[in-house]
Amino acid sequence: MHTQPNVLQVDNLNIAAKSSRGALPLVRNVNLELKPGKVLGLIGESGSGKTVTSMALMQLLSQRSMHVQGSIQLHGQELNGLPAQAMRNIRGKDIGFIMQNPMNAFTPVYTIGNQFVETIRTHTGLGKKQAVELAIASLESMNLEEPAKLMKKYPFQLSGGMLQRVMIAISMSLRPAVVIADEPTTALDVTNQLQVLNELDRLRTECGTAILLISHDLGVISQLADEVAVMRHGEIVEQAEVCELFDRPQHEYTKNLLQARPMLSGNEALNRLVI
Amino acid sequence: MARIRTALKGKWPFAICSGILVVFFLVSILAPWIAPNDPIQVNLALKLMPPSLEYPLGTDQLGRCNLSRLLYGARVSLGFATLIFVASLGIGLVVGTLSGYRGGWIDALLMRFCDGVMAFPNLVLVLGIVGLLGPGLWQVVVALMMVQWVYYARMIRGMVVSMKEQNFITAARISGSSNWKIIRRHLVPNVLPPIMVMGTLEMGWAIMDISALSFLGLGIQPPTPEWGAMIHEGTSFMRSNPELMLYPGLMILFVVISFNVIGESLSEQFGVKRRY
Amino acid sequence: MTLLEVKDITHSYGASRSFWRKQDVKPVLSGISLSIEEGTCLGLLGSSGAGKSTLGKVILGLEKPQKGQVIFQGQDVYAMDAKSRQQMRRNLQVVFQDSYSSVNPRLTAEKIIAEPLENYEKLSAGEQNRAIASLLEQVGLSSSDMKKYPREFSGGQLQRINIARALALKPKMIVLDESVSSLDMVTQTTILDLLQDLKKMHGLSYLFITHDIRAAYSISDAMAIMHKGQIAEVFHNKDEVFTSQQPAVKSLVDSMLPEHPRYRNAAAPTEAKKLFSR
Amino acid sequence: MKIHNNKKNLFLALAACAALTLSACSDDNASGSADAESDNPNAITMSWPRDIGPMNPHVYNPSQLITQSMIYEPLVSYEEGGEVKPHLAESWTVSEDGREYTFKLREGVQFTDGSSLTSEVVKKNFDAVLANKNSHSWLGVINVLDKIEVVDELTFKMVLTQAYYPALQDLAVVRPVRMLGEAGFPEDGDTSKGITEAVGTGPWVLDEYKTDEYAVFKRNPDYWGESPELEEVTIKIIPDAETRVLAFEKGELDLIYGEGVVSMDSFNYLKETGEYTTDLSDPVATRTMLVNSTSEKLSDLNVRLALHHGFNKQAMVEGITLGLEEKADSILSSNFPYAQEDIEAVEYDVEKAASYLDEAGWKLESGGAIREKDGQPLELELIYDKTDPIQKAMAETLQAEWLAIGVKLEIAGLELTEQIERRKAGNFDLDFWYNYGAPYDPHSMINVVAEDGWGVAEAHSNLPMKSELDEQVREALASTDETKRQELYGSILNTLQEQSVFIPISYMKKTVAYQNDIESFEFPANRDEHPFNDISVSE
Amino acid sequence: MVIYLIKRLFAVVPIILFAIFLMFVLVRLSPVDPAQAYLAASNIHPTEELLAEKRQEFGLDRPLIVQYFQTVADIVRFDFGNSYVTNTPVWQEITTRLPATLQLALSSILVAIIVSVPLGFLSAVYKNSWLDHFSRLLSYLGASIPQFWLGYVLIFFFAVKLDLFPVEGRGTWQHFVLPSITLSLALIAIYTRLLRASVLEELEEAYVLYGRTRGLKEKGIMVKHVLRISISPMLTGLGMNLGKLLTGTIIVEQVFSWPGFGRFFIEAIFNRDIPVIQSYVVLAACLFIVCNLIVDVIQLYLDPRISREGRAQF
Repeated sequence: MHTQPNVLQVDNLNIAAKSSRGALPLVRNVNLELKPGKVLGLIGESGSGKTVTSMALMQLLSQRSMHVQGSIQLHGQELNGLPAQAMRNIRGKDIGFIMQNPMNAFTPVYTIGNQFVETIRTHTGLGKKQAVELAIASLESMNLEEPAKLMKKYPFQLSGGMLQRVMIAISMSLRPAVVIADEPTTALDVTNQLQVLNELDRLRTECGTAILLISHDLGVISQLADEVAVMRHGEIVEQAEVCELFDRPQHEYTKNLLQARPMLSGNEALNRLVI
Repeated sequence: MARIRTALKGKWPFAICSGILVVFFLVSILAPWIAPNDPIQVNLALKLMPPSLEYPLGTDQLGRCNLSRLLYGARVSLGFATLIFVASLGIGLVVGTLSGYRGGWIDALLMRFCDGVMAFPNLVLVLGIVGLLGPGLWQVVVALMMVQWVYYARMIRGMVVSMKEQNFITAARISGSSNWKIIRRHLVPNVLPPIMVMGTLEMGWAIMDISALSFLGLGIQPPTPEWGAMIHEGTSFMRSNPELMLYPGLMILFVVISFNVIGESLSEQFGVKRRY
Repeated sequence: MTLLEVKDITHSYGASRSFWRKQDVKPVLSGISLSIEEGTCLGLLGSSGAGKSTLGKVILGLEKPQKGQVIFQGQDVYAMDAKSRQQMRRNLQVVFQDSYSSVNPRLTAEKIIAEPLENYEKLSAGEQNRAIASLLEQVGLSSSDMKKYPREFSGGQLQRINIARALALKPKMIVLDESVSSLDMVTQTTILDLLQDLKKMHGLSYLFITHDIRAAYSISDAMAIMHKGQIAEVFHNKDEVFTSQQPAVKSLVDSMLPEHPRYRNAAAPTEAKKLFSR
Repeated sequence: MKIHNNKKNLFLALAACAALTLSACSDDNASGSADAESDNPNAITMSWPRDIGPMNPHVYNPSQLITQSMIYEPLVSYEEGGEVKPHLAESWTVSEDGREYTFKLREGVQFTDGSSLTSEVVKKNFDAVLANKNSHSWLGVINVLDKIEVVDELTFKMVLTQAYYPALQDLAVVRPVRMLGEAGFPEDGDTSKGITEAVGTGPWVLDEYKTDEYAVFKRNPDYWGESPELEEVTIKIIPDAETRVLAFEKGELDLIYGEGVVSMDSFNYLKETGEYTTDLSDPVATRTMLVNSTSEKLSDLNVRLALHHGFNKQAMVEGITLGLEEKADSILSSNFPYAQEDIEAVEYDVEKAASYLDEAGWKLESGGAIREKDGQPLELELIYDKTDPIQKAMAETLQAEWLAIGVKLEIAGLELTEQIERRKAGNFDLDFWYNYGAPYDPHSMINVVAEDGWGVAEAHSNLPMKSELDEQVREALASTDETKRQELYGSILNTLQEQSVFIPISYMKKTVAYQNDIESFEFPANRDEHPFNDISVSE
Repeated sequence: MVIYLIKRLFAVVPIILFAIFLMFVLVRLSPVDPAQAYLAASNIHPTEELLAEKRQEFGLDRPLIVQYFQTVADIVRFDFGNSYVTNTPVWQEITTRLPATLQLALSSILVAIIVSVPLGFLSAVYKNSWLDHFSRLLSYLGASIPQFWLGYVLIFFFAVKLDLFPVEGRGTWQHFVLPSITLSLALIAIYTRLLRASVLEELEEAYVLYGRTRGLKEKGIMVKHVLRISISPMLTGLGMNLGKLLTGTIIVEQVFSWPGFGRFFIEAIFNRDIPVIQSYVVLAACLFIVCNLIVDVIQLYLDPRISREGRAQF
């Protein structure tokens, strides 16, 4: 169907904040490629420009305060500078987004079902009933129990892990080509993290969705990413296949990062034992 | 101070309004020295004179110097608003801190009392108090104070309770600090700035309230010049000498706007949410 | 020698006196017993809501448990008079998770560290100054940082100041309540290293409260796993954590993220799902 | 969680509530407004500061004199110059000892419900008043009234306990001795708790009334006397003086009438525009300063005289009242009976004032502004009604004027009730005081000079000739001899003037302003009567 | 939700009891002797016997605690005593005058809401636009212009000079215009500012961003999501500002000759008409509580979180 193997291609992305003292560069010369069904991990410490990049991909940076230059192509369609209306149709439908803090991401005064259906009906011509059915099916596929009941709940009645899976279900329901997951596990309890990552994994295997996984946690990256880009001070300092990167880091910063992770004393046997 | 300086950056309304307020405060302190005439000196021969060198803003219906009355009026308005603010903040601080820090039955008792007072729309209670104690400026001041402190106490208590849960208070306890030291060193300095910001906004209202009560004849006693009372007296001259109504009106407008603008910018700066 | 002993602690919140509904009294801690030897670190692990932090508070003498005893240096923390408790505080300090909320934003680093010194050691201005400078150096900051305010420090630096404050009175034990959890990886590691060094240098004991098995593993001598207000299992040999069949421990271990893509965790542990689903 | 099901209903319910409240409002509004632009060309609209009250002829607040006088009529009426003329009573005779008055009622007088005025009804009215004697003790005739005897259907006898010459004048007042019809009395005949119906014999009938908004009066078609030209009078309740003027300017009002109903400045403004007619009445009463002779500093006649001489009355009255009041030299203006021509005015003379004070021992230290005696400063307190702008302005002026002669005046604005309380308790140095005006004066004024309980006699009690004065007053009130009375009044008024225990300030006048289509406006002789009977409107 | 409401309703009882208690204490603290005040207000010359008689009639000779319970019992039966001035039951005076006051208050609130909701909302959404500057200017002015001043100026220009509206009184809808404007300007200032602030705050919330990433229409996000949540603090303000509104009505009633209860109240203050003062304040407290209860109910509808967390502290 697609002649181009890359679902999302980012070339030479430059982002600068407008300020009274001129443009303040936040992100410089970023190139990224997302292939169908693959996960690209974007790692870096806070403030390195990961989130700004993701916002630029969604075209959600305010033009009044930000300069975005470069090319962002989805299936060959240029997104940068696309009219607001057209971009809105792409958001949610072709590019899904999973936010960092599920507890705040939902509008607190509407039920899950309301927000789910609202999203579906914005992008499809489905009637209310069909939309509800689709939403329930979607929740079910996320291994969420009693989806019909869940639909009637308010966000504050659910745990972070549940909400995060609801969010994945919403993204998944419209079968997007790309999902951007911005620190999807950071706000979650340890015991929920793996589960959420596994749901994301299913999303890409079952729907062939390409995932941009943004995280500062090497554990998350090593669990899910196929390829990793390391970001620092707004630049990508290194990009490689995941095992390659972990085994043979090239950049000094990557090496530091890898050394810093708490290891089970480098105990190979223990590591194997764990899994 | 540093914060105030950064707050000032690029905010000319804030700067102008602070300037206005500084001028008004100076005027109210220096009124006896800078006022050209005695504000209560009646001279019927000179009634309703146009501006002249001796009377820069002319004279009122009793031949008193308008400018001098306006300057002294600043004294009353700002002075009493400040007094109300300081006194009610003081009471509120003691009660709020005690209540929030000690908790238990003291807290319950004090807060139920506050709830009770807050069950009245505050200005109505002021009117009730004035009505029963008898009209008069001091009654108004006492009534406004009695009603205001409750809000400060309530707010301070809320802040103390939430701050008490913060780690730095726990850390101070673990560091062996006494309760008194914790209150003095950690709680009060952190509680006060946002409350002061609220206070700036309240000052504006207090000035409006005092003048409204004076208009209703419940506040100031003549011949003390007060802006609200001056407006009231000036209404009879609406057509022939509109300035008698205009000048004090503008004074109130300037001062209250200044308080509001400053309060607003400061509360943005400090992230203080307005009560209402 | 046993420095701290916790005996059969039971505690609950929400003993609501509400007139309208009798709230279920939810036990936060039930029947907890633990002990920490002098000069060792006990890692206290558990998922959120397991009751770790409450236990920390109970141990610190901040929250009187409804049942049980906390015995520190042979004395019952909740049975001593105000004076002895004041003395006990010298030897039992704390470092919290959020470094920013742990310091008064209106005080300089110097004043923050000086607080315990003022309360216990009547030092001259010069001596106090020197003591603070040396503490700052011990935690890897310089004495030029004394006059700075909290907002001028990064989270990691501020956590060092918190550690310096905890160290100021040369305590026997420090409770580290998720002290490194909110820091980024690189900083986390350096702080953990610093804590290891200090422990050796001063013969300190730690109660290291965390949800991160790796971090606990790297610093602890022994580990205890908490689950729903109870101690699931205590490991004196920390390697045994990974082979334990205790369901709560197992689920915690099973949900670990790999440290290298080679060790990818294949499936969500069903045990964990059962245990933690609400 | 039933939020989902209930919330729509809840919102609907709230909306319904709001709608109901609003529609209730608009229903209310539909029922007509009273505007000056009434369809009836022979109607006028006037304003009054307060609600007209329950229209009970026998009680005071909150009933308003002006509207009580429209509905209820007296036995005798008070006319220009103090003359008492027949009204409901056609004629009367007084017994030799002055204790029995026999009245003959006018024939054919009907109440608005069709019943006739008879001696029985008159007696019923008097009995109702006497049942609450306490409330009416201020009125001299009530204190001496023994009983009413019905002689025949139209003749009755009023018996007094002692001779009291102003009895007829007192019967002319608006309340409480005006006649309510039989139908208005409650079952027990005691009207103090309210009447059942406002039935009078007057030229006006209350047609429509809305508390605090307006009252519409229609001409009484069956009036026994000369019918008014006007067909309808609307009285709008407007408490604020400035709003009143604005409404008049706009044409919503045809007439502003009364005492102190507009500020002096606004009155002058209206006068100067030339678009309206304005007028002033003869003096209705005297604005006076009551000097408390029992106060230590004021017990000295020299100090009182110094104060009297020490301010420019003319300038003050003209300045503050803009000439709407007239400088007063005597406590009784010349349009009242027994007013004396030969009262000597106390002129403005600062030097004289200073020398009086020196004589009294109040000396000015060099460099000081306030006189002192035995180390005590000459400080006095003037109390005034804080709601009265004229009292306030005068107080402020006096403060400045007397400072020039070395007297420090503290002024204290009080509520009226507090002012009266302090006056009665003698707890003041100086106080504003007014006499009562027609038809109460001059007898009411001299009565309070002698009679305790009003604060005036008490304030005068330190006068050396106080007992003599009291005796003269008693004699004057009981005297049936006209020339004797004239003499006594002269002596009393002269003593008061010489002793300066009253400092007359100004003669107060009623003001009126009306649109130019109103013709033939005349001030009523009785201070409290309404002016509507004579008004006519040009086409 | 029903439980929450019942709970709130019951919580009102002790507050009202306390309110009555407070007024009771104030009356006893007042330097004025009610008997004296009564006679003065009725124009009756006070003698010692009369005073004693009145004191007995008012029950002032009984023990304080008995007097208090008597007061509570009376008020519960809507018996507020008789006005000293008019000698009619205060309750009757209230029922004849309060509707006018409530109409005025209600119409002002309506005007305020109709103006301030769009104004506050749009000025937050288009922050720093000319509309925003205008609304901020308006809110500063509105909060700083004395109502009595504004009232006269409006009458002078719009009623007398331009002849657009009547000067005073009540009757037609035109009568509502000037008083409502006078009264609502301050409210508009407060609400516009409150709404603007809370909308700005909400715009920073993650759910706005999440809505956008889902491709929802901007208008939908703003109105359906942001406005609904932001309106809640404004409603709190609405409840809290009832006091300002009531004092405002007193002034406006005075200036525009509006036949309401506030005017009567001010007269009562000057006449020391204690039963009227007392009942006005207690009644205002009840009104205030009821309004806040209504606000709570609306908020409960707007924000289901509240029934769980209890009422948010202001």
